[in-house]
Amino acid sequence: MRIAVDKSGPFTHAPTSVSRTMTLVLAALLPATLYDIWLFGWPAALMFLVTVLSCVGLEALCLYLSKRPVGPTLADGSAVLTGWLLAMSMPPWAPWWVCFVAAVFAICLAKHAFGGLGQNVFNPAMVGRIAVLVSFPLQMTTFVRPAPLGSAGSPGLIDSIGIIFGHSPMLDSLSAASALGYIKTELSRGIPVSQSILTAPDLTSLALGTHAGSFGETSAFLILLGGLFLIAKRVISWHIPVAVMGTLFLLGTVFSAINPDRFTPGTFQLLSGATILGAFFIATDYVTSPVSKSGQLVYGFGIGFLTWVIRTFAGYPEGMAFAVLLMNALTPIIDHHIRPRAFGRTRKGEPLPLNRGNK
Amino acid sequence: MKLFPIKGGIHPEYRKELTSEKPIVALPIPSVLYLPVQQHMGAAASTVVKVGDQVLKGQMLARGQGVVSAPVHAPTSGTIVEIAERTAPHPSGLPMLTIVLEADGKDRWAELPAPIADPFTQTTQVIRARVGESGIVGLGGATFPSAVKLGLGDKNKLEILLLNGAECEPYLTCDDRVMREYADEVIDGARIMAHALGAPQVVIAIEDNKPQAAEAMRKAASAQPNVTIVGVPVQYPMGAERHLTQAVTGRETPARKLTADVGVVVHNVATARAIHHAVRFGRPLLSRVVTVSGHGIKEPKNIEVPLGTPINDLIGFCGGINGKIKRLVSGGPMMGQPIVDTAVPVVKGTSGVLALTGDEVNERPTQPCIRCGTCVSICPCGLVPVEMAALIRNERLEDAAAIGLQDCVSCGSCSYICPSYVPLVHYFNYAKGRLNALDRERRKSEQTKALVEARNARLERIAQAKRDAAARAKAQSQNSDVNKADA
Amino acid sequence: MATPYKTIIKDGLWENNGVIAMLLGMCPTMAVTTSATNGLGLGIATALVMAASSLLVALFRNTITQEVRIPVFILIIASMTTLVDLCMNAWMHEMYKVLGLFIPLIVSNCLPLARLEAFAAKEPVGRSFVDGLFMGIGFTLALVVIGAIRELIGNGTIFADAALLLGPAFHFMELRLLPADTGVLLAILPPGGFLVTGLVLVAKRMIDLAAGKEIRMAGAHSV
Amino acid sequence: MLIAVGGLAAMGVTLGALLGVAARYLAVEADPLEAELQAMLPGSQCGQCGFVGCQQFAAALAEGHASPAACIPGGHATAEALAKRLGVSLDASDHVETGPTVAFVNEDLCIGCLRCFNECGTDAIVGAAKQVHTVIADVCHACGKCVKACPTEAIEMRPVLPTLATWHWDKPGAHSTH
Amino acid sequence: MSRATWIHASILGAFCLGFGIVLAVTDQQTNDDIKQRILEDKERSLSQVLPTAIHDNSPVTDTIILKDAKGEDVTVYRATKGGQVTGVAYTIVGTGYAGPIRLMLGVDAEGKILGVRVITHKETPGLGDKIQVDKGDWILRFNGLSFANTPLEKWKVKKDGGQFDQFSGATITPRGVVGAIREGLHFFDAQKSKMLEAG
Repeated sequence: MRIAVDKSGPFTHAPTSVSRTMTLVLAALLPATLYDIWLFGWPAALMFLVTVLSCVGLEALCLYLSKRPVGPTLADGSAVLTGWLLAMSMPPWAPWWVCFVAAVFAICLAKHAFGGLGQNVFNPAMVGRIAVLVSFPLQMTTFVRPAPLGSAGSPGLIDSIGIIFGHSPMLDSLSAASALGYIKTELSRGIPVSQSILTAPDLTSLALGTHAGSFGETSAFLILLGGLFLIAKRVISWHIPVAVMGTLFLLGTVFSAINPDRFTPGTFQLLSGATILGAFFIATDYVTSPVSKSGQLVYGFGIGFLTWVIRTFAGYPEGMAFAVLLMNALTPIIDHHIRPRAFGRTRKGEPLPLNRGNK
Repeated sequence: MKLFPIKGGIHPEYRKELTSEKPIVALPIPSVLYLPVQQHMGAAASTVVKVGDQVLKGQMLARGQGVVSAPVHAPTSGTIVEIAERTAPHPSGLPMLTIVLEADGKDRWAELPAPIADPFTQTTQVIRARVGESGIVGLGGATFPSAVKLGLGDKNKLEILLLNGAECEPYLTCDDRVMREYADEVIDGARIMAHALGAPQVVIAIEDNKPQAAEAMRKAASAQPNVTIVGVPVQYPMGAERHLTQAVTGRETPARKLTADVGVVVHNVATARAIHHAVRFGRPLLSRVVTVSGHGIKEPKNIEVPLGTPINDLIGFCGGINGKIKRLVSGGPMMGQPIVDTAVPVVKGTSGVLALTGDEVNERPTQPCIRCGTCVSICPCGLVPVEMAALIRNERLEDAAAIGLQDCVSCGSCSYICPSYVPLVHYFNYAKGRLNALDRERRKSEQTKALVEARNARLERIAQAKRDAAARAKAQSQNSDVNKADA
Repeated sequence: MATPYKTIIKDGLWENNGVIAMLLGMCPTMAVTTSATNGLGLGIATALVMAASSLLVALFRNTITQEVRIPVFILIIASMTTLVDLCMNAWMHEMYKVLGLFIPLIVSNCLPLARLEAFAAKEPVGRSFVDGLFMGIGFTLALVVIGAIRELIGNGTIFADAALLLGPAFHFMELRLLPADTGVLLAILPPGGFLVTGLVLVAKRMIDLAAGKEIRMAGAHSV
Repeated sequence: MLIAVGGLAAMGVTLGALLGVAARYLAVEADPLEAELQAMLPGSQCGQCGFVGCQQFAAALAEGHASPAACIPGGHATAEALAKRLGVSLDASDHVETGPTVAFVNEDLCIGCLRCFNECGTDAIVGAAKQVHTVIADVCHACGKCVKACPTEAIEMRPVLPTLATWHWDKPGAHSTH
Repeated sequence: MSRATWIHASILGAFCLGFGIVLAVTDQQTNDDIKQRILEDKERSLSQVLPTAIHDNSPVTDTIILKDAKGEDVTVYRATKGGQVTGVAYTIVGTGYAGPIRLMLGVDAEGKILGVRVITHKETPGLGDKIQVDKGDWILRFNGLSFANTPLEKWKVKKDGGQFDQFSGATITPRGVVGAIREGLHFFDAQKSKMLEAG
């Protein structure tokens, strides 16, 4: 019997796959998402659907245009995940066209213009978010107070269609600033942080989401659980989340101790502005983060540092998305300069001296 | 004994239960044996018999050539019927000079070298010579001539002979069975080797998933104070020489050095047994234990197989192929090689024959890499497979080499774990081969240049000589003219 | 040696277009293309400078020695730019108010220098003038296209304020195609310049590909 | 105003003079790149690159008029070295991978005329007048000059087949089956 | 120096001289026009906050320099009619979301606002830039207001308890503008006598 040989070993393979990884991430996001939809009612559900479906539809379109197999590639779940994360970063009642434009930037520009899955330099969801944040600052900074499904303030399905698809202006009375936005506004009119933080949502409220904010910001606790689930399932490692949150917490705590009137405390930094979503789900995006563990620590530190700098000193109150994109740009450089130490070699790549660890 | 962690690695599905409880059975001598002249690393052996010769069991058929080589012996008595190029047990399917021996069924022994009565009073040279003439090579799969490796004590001060009983490859149980059933022989062989190497201590490392083997070995070694049995964690590729050394001693072998440079020599347990036979009984290496396994084999077995037995016979002995198989592999599923033709023989390095079904192989089309970095975190050599593969895909082989391609031991962990099913190791194998080819080309180009220069210089010398001769002739004729005029 | 006029014109407008084929002069391209009108204005100014400097260089091409040619070229471009700057300021003040900031940028635009080196220094006066002029017009076209796209996406208008640049007779050019305040602002912010320029490059390649041409990869020199 | 104009003119004169001096003293003699490239070539003057000889090919390379992959006897290794020195990337399509070849003498046709013997730059052909010639495969660098020189078409270039020592895995995806 | 060197020097020198002269001549020719244009520009922008009807002078040239509350120099442009000061205009600076907002404030002799215009700002396009007159009429609502007809405590945005609308999505920009105008009126009150002194 002669057998054709087309492949060298190994001749066994772990039962892993890209779609399995993506499914696990989606599963980790599910509780937080359901909670958020409950919290913000029908409009939020519609916003979520529009965003995810736009991403999937555009992915199919891009695949079709680039003459690649549509079905199998869609099945990897990456478009759903991008759409999902994008929705998590939007205000809960964002109009449909904002969601759609964000999806265009995320899928067509950030992902497919670079060559599709695995080729993109920047995190597609964050590119989408930044593009609409910069383009439609009004819509992207109008947050509503939570009004759980069934409560008095929660609009019905028909009204919700009007809110998301129509031009019904959102009632100003419903809108509120996000916690970080509030602090920043107050600071700009001369009210010190130490004072405004008393009127800002407290930590429990931040953790449970009983305040205005983006989709992924208002379910910090469930997002954290999802993130821990991913670490337990070894889908992500602890390096990036810990580096991001550790840096942010440390900077917040140290500077708040130095000048509590100017800087917000570390705990506040951690729980506000979708820090946890960013640390566990956004910054850990495989494609756009470094591959080595030590590189991931540097990358996470960079995100934490930049987030803090942007939140504290720059024009936008939330800085995570910008920080992620900036560090995405550095990922190839980090990967180039920070490699694991090869067996039998020094960090510089020279063979180890002979008597090291010997005798 | 204190153990040290090794970096990375994977936990594949081992599936050793298929054969781990199957005692070693001897294969009846096949009617025809095919003995390639190169079953080891190094130079091919040169045949010392001719077609038509009657040979006896244990008689040398081909002699080792040079320092790194090994002879080939007749596994049974019979007639040499052919010496020709036949398909080699190699993934290329290219031919190799093969001695074909038709067994006479009598299995008559040749006159063997006298047993070395007390090897511990003999010099290293005596033992090495015996091991060398017995054709013993590393039976773990690397097939490096053992005699050469036993000489490492000459230059290095060795402390430990590390006997590799890790057997970290899935499916394979041949070493496990050898340790369980021939523990005394293994321990004796190990002690002889330690003596030859001048290593005061013998450590036998066995992965924790083989408790019976460890127990058997411990019992056999109980009387030997300098022999220690250690259980090492189940972690592929624990059995890789450098990694096992690090796990047991904490010593990291520098790149481009040998474990001997850190005072450790690693040999396989089956090699130790073969050395025991060679030294104590003068028997050359004629057979080895092979695990025939996989869900594609009807009755998986551990078999003591005469070298040169066609794989067909082996499969037949195990009841044949069961259903549809996806891959036929020689060795383990991680580092083994595909079998191109079932007519190829079992050779010294064949530790297993695996018939794997589609479910076991779990092969899927390659998807785009998502840079998940798993290959980086599991690489036991600390390399960045994802980047090396990307460079190789773009034919940037030198750049891939610059970031450690040659440090890769082809353990297969990265390919195994990749969620996108990128054939990473295949890329590395391609690149290593291609770089070697380029190196040959470069040497040839240099050689060509030297030859061209030499030739030009020679032609120039000839031309110069001609010119000189012509000038001389002219001068002479002028002289003679003058002379004539004078006259 | 003399290149046919037809080739010169085709090169300038499309084949070898300064922006979308040679990727030269990216700095002014990014800076001024927030609207079609701005693109048009700077384009015209650049075309004037290029035509005049090409003419002058071709005129003196046999006088200028190799060693000092670069300083002389730069001197000529700088002088022409200053001339245009002064004249515009004095006599086309409305246009100057829109473009004033960008006109000195023409000096640092590497497209004029590139054409002087590559063309005007070697070819006769007439051809050099046409080359400079059409390279300039090609530059203008590219800027107008990029500007129009950015303006349309970002602001919903095309040629807004064209009358300020060209005179009241050109009010008809000012179109509003989308309702106010619905534009994707990103397009008129700096990143939008890169994105839209990239898309225009893609479009050119796709057109060339569709026409069965071989795609040449331009070395990206940008100033 | 006069001062400005005068200053500009004076600056022009000074800088012009400086450039003139610099042009004299900093002049680069010949192109050192060309010599360096030529040193990398096999030097067998086989002409398969389309140029008269290795020196001309090196000159063309230095000016960017030739592909580094054009040197057939040099093979892929030389092509890569040249490309690296020139700072260009070696496009896979530049190099038509015909695989290595070696000259082979058909002994039935060889008349022992010595013409190929005289052509061979590396002395890879052995033979004497009226004797059948043979090629030492290891030394042959596949320049093909002997094929042209042979009056009886007794020499042909044959592909070098892989052996167990030289075989290696193909690039993944290069062929669907082996 | 060799002959060649002199040739290079003279070529470059000649070009420098030639173009230097050309530029000098052009500069001469355009100088007056340019000055005139710049004057016109300033007049036009001042005319938005000092209507031409209320003056017969050129406010651009009729300036005095006064010190504001922080002790910094402020150039005050004065509109006069028949020798009487009918209005003044000066630059005020407010703190916006993304940096200072510079505005030109025109006030008549009674302290009533004639007009306010933004000169420069860095506010978010599409959000804070509604203070520009070409992006919305928000800035026009200050016309005619003064401390006399609007009590001091009402000079705030609604959110802070005042009477001025913020526009949706932006509070900080209007707050900065309102604050700047309030300070500007204080400045007028403080320096009224000096401003209205007949020139």
